[in-house]
Amino acid sequence: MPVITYREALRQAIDEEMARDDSVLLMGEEVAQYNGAYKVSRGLLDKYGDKRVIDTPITEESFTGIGIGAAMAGLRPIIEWMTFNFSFQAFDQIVNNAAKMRYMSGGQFKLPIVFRGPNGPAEWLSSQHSQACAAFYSHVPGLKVISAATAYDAKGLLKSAIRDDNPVIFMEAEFLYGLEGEVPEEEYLIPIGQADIKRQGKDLTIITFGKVLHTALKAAKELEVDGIDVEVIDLRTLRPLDEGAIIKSVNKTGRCIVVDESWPYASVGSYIAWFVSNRCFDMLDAQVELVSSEDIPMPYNHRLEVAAQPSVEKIMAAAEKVLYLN
Amino acid sequence: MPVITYREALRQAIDEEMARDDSVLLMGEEVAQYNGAYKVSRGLLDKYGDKRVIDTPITEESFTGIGIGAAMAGLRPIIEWMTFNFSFQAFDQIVNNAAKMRYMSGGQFKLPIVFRGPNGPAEWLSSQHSQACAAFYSHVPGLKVISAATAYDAKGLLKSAIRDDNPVIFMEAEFLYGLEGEVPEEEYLIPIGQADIKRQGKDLTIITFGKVLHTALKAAKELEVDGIDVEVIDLRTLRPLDEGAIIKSVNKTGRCIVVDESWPYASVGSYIAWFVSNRCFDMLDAQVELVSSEDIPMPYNHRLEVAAQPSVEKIMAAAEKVLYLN
Amino acid sequence: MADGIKKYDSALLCKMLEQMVLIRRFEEKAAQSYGLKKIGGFCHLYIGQEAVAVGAIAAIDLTKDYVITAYRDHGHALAVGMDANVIMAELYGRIEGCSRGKGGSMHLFDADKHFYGGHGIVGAHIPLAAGMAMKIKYREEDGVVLCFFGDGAIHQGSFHETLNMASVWKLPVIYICENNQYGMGTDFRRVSSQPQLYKMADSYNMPGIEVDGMDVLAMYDCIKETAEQVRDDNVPVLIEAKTYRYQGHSMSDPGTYRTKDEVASYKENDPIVILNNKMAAAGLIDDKQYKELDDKCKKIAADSAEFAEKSQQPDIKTMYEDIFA
Amino acid sequence: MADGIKKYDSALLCKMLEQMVLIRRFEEKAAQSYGLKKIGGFCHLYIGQEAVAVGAIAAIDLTKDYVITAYRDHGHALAVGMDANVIMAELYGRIEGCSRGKGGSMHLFDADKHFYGGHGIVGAHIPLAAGMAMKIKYREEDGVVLCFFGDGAIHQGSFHETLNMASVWKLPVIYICENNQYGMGTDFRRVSSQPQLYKMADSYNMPGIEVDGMDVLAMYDCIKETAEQVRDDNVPVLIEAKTYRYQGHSMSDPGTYRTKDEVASYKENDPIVILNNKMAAAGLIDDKQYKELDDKCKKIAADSAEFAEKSQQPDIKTMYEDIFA
Ligand SMILES: Cc1ncc(C[n+]2csc(CCOP(=O)(O)OP(=O)(O)O)c2C)c(N)n1
Ligand SMILES: Cc1ncc(C[n+]2csc(CCOP(=O)(O)OP(=O)(O)O)c2C)c(N)n1
Ligand SMILES: [Mg+2]
Ligand SMILES: [Mg+2]
Repeated sequence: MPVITYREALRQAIDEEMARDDSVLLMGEEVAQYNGAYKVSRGLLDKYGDKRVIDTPITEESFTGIGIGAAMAGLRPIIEWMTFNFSFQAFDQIVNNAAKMRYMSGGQFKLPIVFRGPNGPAEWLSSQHSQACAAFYSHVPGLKVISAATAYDAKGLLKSAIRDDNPVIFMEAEFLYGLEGEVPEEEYLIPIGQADIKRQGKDLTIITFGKVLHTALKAAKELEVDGIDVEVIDLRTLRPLDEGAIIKSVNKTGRCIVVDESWPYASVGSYIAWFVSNRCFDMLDAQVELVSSEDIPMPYNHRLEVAAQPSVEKIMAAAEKVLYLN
Repeated sequence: MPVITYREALRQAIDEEMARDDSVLLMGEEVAQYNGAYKVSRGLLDKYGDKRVIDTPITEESFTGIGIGAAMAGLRPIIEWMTFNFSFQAFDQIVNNAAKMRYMSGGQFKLPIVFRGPNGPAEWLSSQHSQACAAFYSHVPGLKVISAATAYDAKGLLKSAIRDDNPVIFMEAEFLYGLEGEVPEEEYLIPIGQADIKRQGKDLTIITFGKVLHTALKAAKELEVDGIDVEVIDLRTLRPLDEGAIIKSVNKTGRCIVVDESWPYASVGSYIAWFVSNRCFDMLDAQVELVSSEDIPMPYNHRLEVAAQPSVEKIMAAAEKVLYLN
Repeated sequence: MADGIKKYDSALLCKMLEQMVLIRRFEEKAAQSYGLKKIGGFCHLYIGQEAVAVGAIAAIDLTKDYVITAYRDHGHALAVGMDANVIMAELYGRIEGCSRGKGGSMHLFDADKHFYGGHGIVGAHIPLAAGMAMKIKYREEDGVVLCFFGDGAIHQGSFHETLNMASVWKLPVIYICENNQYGMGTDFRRVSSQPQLYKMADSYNMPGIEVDGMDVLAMYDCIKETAEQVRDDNVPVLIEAKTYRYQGHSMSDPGTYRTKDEVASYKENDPIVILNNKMAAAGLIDDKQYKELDDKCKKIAADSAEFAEKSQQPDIKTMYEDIFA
Repeated sequence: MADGIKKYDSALLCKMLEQMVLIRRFEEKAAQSYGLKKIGGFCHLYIGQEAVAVGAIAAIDLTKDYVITAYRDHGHALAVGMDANVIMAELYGRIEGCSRGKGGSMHLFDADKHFYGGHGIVGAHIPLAAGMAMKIKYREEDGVVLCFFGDGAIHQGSFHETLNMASVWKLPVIYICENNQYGMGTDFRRVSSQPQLYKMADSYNMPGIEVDGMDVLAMYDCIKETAEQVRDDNVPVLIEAKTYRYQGHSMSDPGTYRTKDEVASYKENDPIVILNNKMAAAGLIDDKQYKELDDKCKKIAADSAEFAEKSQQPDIKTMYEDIFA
């Protein structure tokens, strides 16, 4: 199988869907002539022209809203936010318009639109530019929310998101763009709403999503050295949640850690930690632990920003707790 | 003790603080000449003039930002959002500016500002006008978040919020404005960050906040008939959370229900339900249940919108579960 | 007076007159039902402003054109030809309402009739209109979008952001600011640095036009001409329609921030009376015919309330429907 | 040329020249340190635009006036008189940085010097400036606020919303759009329906002024005069300063969207060279003196890097500090 980057996987997904369906278009800051701030859209302007690959002014609120209107009218826009930090300027459009239009019209409209871009901290960017936004959007009924952690998942899920008739929040990460992985040549789709077991195990379930999946996998390897067999579930879709996959795994292992790079309070991670605590109450051998980012704005200093995020060490410490290792 | 409405309690709090400190001002849509869309600011324009009680255009993003700039420069603005539904237009200002300014300047600025208004569903308003916003703001470090459920708490907490040197989100509710309660004549403050036990009990802890406190109290009364002695904790402050009060109560009762009128996923309620599950793991006799609004946009039809929200029946059903009553 | 009117097709004139009367009678009925607590929540009446929606919408072709507006939307919904019954049923929150009882007064929609709502957040539908226009241009269709919004909404950031993009991208959209002079209790002059709202078009290199929104023929002419221009040149236009609402902002607003004299003086300039007088002067209608037309509209309004009353409450389980396609 | 310059105090001229040179040398050093990975993340250089911040800030009085800008803020920070050491230490993320290593390049602040940042979200500091001006007016002080922002930021809703309020409320704030002609890789003409940005002031009944942002004296004069007017009349003003950045948008941008010729042609119009030539023609500076000044600035820049290098990394526990007052 060809090995390509996560970035290239996204590009292929957009390219293939644009080729397949002429109602698909891409819109955002610097997506066209500049080939994307993170080069995800490289070559697409040349291939599809400026009618379908559109540079916008720096006006997240309204180009997001324009996308929503276009979707109501039958196009299938992909809206790139240069980063999710800037999506807050479009928050009202997402929460009040995209998420509710179908509902409040009694089902008259489809909203086939994808909002995508890098989410979560990168490096040396300080607090306004380093935020993990999963909680804000996952909280809202009417949205679907995806967080892809590998090139394979990125391509298959983005294609499904583009074909979906509902608003989909699609979270990438700056640090994932360069990550390589196997991606088949032939076309494939990954259904929205299905978690993936990235590692099988029987002693402990780690539930996670997005960039920190890779941190969790590293921790699982280290725990293996100690003879602990960890199952790692990559949620991939945060809304709708694959409840069955979660319950099945924890009922098997009896122990659970949730890893979420967001702030802890009112987060996806804490919801899942409660969900597990509730549904697997009789099967749990220990409390469910949550490994999140520290509950602070992100500092600029690199040591501090690393210390503020989930790490292998923090996951190990949580594992010690749920396995009663000290 | 005089009995006054929640609305009047808020008005007194603002009035007293404006009288006490000339850096306090009130700003928002219709707060001045119209006396407030919900009449919270009645009479304040007459008393303090249009320099301190300021009608704004319908531009939530920027009048919120103007308040933040004024706070950085030393004033103490109270920003009224006509409802919290409209605060989404100011989301970036709150999350990226108010919550982070002190941090990213290394502590150079104080941000003494209060953002207040009615939160959560009222009646017959459909989905864009009926949202409980606690989760969105509670998720964010750098903010304090308050939800007052009684006239007494509203006055004491709003006064503390106005005196606080940090950005405070202060959530009221349309249905609470008319609620009456005892409020002392002499001045008092309620410290931010302290939960209040609204009802003592030993069999079951219900943790809640805001308008649905009253639903919880009703449910507690009904459960009393069945011989179940319920403790009801009103969080009052959602951030910072009074962890001690929660743990103490659940360690005593061994059973817990969280009632939150927000959507369930990635909510304050689900965080607290996890927090209890985690910290009281060994003391819990049953899983922690969460009673939330349904995970749907709010419909307009009144029967449906009532059915979408927490109710005495839903709390009773949850109580049956955690008490193993069937 | 009688002269100018001759250039219009008399069926068109009758249609516009009837639509205006229907809007008024419909809303009077809705207000009654609101008083009886059959309708709840916000309910924003359009009475006084009828000429704006009716004249503008009569000038376009809804097989290819589109309409979108804010929460004060009963008038637009009737002007695009939605059935009074399904509108009233929606106000009652019933399952036969156009939005299945999920939207209510502020959220009327008819996708087939190209009526795209009915929106509750001030200014937030302004970008949607540009998106609809983008689809027209993308598909190389001949349509235009009419986007109605208030004098209060014009200060919203979305107005500025969107009009710039609409102009740069040459989108076929006509922005119609219904300047009824108040945003809730606020006289627009208190919150607008620019008293002539249409002049804001200059910032976007876009034509800005002022029109008398109490005169349905002026509205019709203005949009007719503008729409042609927009179809030909694919350039957006901003229109300020000067108008007035007779009632409070919503049913719960007593409207005491306006003097009785002010309201009375505008009522003298009533859009229905103006058109009726002109038509009467030209011999196109007489008192009896007007009475018939009015009775017809009253009956439609009364029937719609009856229809709504009889329509079922939505089943509880419907609240879980219509979230995802 | 020599004539016009005589009206200026020579100390002022020297100060402005030195500040411009310092900004340039400081940023060259920062770019070097960035190359060495001592600095990370975004780092937006101001080189080419020095005259804007220096001329404007020289024209105000920071004991009563205020300055705020976006993320391209090194120039403004130096122009308000912040110590190069604490700025460079901030870029290095060290504890002696002005923001204790929490803000970095984009978030320089000095509350005492009335420098209110250093903001990362395009357009989002525009309302903050009006809030600061509101405080001045509220306290009946004599100050003005200078708010700098880019040609990309002018399309943001916050611009429209805020300028309207600033005008209605007569707030003493001067909005300075630094039109360096690009927002990242986007030529402003591609995204602006109005090519003359200062004309957008009309929408707010506000004076709009265009000024040559490559000429520090033009900037100085413009702000001097405008600030006086603002102090007297308490009315906001919009200024468009035409300028150019020599480097890419940030350190990671190769800037290939501009031709070499274009960049070269602007460099011929270099703000430092212009002022130096004028001063030399008037006998206010000679080559040797300029060399001394330049060497001094180079040394300050070099010293600042050394200072930053020696400054401590913040202790991990400091990350929990500075959240609440
Ligand atoms: C963003 C937002 N802020 C506030 C409101 C509350 N609100 C509803 S209508 C209205 C006044 C709007 O005035 P205008 O735009 O002139 O329209 P009109 O009601 O006169 O038709 C306000 C403030 C809202 N719906 N949305
Ligand atoms: C709301 C928002 N959207 C996008 C960005 C990413 N971004 C940072 S700078 C920039 C370009 C700004 O251009 P301009 O305003 O002209 O300022 P300049 O960089 O030229 O000084 C963009 C798009 C951002 N920081 N904030
Ligand atoms: Mg109005
Ligand atoms: Mg620029």
